[in-house]
Amino acid sequence: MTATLFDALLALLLVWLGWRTVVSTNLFNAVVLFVIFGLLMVLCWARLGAPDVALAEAAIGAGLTAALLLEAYRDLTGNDPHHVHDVEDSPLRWPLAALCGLLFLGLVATGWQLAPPTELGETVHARVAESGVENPVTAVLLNFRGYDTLLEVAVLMLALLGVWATNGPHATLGSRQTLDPDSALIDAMVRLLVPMAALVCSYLLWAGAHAPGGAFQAGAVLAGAGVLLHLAERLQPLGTASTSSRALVTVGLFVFVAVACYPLVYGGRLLAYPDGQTKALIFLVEAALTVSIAHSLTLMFSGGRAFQRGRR
Amino acid sequence: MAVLDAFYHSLGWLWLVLGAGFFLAGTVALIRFPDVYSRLHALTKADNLGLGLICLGMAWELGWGRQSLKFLLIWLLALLAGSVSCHLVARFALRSGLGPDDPP
Amino acid sequence: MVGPIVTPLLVAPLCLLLPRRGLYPLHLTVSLTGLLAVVALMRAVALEGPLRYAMGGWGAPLGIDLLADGLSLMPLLLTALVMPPLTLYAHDYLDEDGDKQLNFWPLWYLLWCGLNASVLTADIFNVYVTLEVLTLAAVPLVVLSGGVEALRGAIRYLLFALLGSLTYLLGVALLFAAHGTLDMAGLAVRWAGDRLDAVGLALIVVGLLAKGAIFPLHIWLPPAHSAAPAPVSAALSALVVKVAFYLLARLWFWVAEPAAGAGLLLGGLGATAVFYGSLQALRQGRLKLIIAYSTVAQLGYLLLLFPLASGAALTGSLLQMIGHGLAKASLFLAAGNVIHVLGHDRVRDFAGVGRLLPTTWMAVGLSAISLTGLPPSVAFLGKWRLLEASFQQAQWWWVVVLVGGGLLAAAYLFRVLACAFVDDPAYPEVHRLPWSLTWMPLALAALGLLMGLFSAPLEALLLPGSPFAEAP
Amino acid sequence: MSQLTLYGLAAAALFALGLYGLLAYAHLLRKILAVNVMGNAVFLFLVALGRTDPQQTNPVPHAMVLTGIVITVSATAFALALARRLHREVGAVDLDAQSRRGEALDSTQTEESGKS
Repeated sequence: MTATLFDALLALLLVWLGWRTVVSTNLFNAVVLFVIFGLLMVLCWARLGAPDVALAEAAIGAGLTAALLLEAYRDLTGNDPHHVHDVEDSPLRWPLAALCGLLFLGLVATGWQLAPPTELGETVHARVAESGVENPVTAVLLNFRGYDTLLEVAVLMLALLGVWATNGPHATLGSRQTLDPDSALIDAMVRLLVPMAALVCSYLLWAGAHAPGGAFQAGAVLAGAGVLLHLAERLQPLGTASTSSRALVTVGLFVFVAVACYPLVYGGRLLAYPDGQTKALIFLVEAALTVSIAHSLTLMFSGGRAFQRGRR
Repeated sequence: MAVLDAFYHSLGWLWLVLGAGFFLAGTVALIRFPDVYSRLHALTKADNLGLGLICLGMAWELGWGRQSLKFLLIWLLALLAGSVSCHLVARFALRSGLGPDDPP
Repeated sequence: MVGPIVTPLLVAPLCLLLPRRGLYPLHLTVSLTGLLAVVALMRAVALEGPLRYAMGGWGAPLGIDLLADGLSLMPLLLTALVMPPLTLYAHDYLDEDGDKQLNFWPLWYLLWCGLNASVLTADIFNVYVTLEVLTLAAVPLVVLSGGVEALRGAIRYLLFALLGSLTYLLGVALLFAAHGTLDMAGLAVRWAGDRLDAVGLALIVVGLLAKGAIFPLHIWLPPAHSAAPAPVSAALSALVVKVAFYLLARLWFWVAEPAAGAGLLLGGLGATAVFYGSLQALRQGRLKLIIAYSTVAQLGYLLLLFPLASGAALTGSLLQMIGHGLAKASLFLAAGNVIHVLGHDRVRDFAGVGRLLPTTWMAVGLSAISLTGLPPSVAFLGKWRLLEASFQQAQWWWVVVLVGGGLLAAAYLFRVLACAFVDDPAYPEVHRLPWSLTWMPLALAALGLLMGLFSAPLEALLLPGSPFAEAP
Repeated sequence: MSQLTLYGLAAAALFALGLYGLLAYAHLLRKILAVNVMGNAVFLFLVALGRTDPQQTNPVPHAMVLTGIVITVSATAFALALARRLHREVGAVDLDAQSRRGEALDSTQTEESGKS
């Protein structure tokens, strides 16, 4: 009984946070409420028995999106955080609210007596053994539905190309009022956290085969370390997008496409890993993906400018 | 032996309740205190201690083992993150000329 | 079968690394392999009927399948015919700004890969991923031209596209909840037509309407397509919006059994799109805006397939799609030439352009024939089949839409053509353009007419796999 | 009241809220927030569907949601880059037609923050 109570409370809290995020007058409140919403989502995924998704949501949804949103908030409100941004919503507020209310009632009316579909789940669990990895989610992600992931990596690269297209690989962003770099505390924190993030990332990468984890979660954790380094001025942003950073961005997609096409050489189908080396190939692909995901996400946070070591 | 187990478990529950109590105190302090610095002070201290107690309570239930060490790691990381961010917020508030008791 | 998807996917990261000079052979290889792969695929489908390719060898409900049949080959053929000339055109059109080139080619090839992938896939969640690849490749291309107008258009485009794909995804989630499978063939077998399926289909249709800029949700198209560089707006208008129509037709007829009234609703939307788009095109001052609103109008014709659900209507709408794609691409390239030479595209000041850019204006003339649906062009055949279908189904009011739309199209296109006959001493001699800028628009427009004469093999290809196989 | 109905209801409500947020507000950052709320709503519904029975969950929705999360973060990062570029170029934070010059907006801000 207490479990359903907890679920009901969590669902109610999520809806309340979503409502407050959308309607709160102060923009800064909206952003902070959304970050809390993301963190509660992590709890929700864990509650629904989806550890992989919880990990990814924590690293990407709550972590990186929050950093991106706060950075954008500061840029859009002219660099003075105490600026109260009053909201001027559109005149036709009430008809829109009625429309969305109607949509909600329609959705509830249709989906009221839904039962979760079980048939596909059984087939996946039955055939996980053939996929070369034990963790069913990684099996689906990289083997059964590997084509989705292939296109998804292309989407990530596209987003980075988009950021480069908007900012231009040489454009310098507005005045960067980042942390005061010479405070001792930040040095200590960076020196402690970054190696730990790298350790967690490599563990997640390796554990992806048999336990919750995988390329995306590992890449996102590494990206978090990259963002920290960037904020703490340890990575001195380069002007031009150097060939090395461009190569790092494409390595994930390149390796995945190469491995996908490898079976075509001797007549197999696309993405049909040869029997013996499935596990090794999947790990190779995941390693390459982690590197390029981490690099792309960090570049996206820094507005598309590449990096090199050393202080500003 | 059963009595010892019962006592052992009730001690575990005690840590959890105490931890929750400290979180409650921290939140009340956040609302009641007038200015930035005292709020920061209360928030960081109370929540860190609260989290420590809850981690202890959880580890208590599981006994010695890898899980308990993970809880300890969680607590240490939270301590690190909490203290550094508190330091930064306080310094930023000080730099932007906020006196000890004018509202944020 | 997998060639058209994998080649651009392999080439895209290469462009990011290769210097600009080395790209030309790359363009030729991708264009040629794409064309050859599609021709081979068409021959295979003609011989053995629809082909199904299990990705990774896992089979339908577990893995993802690709499906190549008559319906999916038409947009695939259109992409294979339109993209190579656009690539050659873009290579010369964009040569001045090195930095812009660096980003352009990877985006261009991933757009190409998204176009081919979204047309071949037979898995409704994979459709969501390919639509995202298309959107996130198209929006940066719009932004590349750098102006504030392009930025505004791109943001509006991205927000509409995200709204569309999230609504589509919710529809997919509902169908997955009802039937437990993501494969189109599996869904078709299990389709129960109850309230859950109806709401799921409705959400998917709304999502695709937003993606395809069809009438009520078309607001993002004119600013985005007119502000983008010429080859990009050509690719967007001719190809990207067609994918949404293809998916709508695929899900509507192959997967779902929708209520009769729903078809009429979509037909009504199409009719209003035709009239609204044409009237708006008449009012516009700038050439690129006229062409963009003409796209909104011509998409309306394609929607007539849904109320007239028959073999003839299917053939008609697909031929109209191909005709419109070729003509619209050549029109946008011609507009690109005019902007490249004159620096503006205000139709009022086009006096004497006919003398200045003879071959470009010839291309505009030929594509005007296609757009208004005059005899030799593929678009005419498409409209003719649609007329035939509406007579068979005794829904004669669509005839009014087809003929009226043709007249309105003639009105706003001849207004543009008239400038060729006004002479202006300021532009005495012919302006020399790089070879690809002059000949590509003409090649595309001529192709639109030639295919009208040789469209019999295309029609034979269409009917075997479709649900209307028995009706002529 | 199984978990699916509970989280399904929450997902439907969040989707409607996100849609309202996207359509009703002019500020770009609000629109992007609303899109993220909508995305999370659909993913919540999908993972709730994956919860067949307490021991064994259906991994297919989990893989779909993982792909969705990465796509959503890519789209959000790109949208934010566009919004910041629009603010830098024109000083506008919304899409309405008249493009106010940067200084005009900053002047209102300074006197506004001065007043408050």
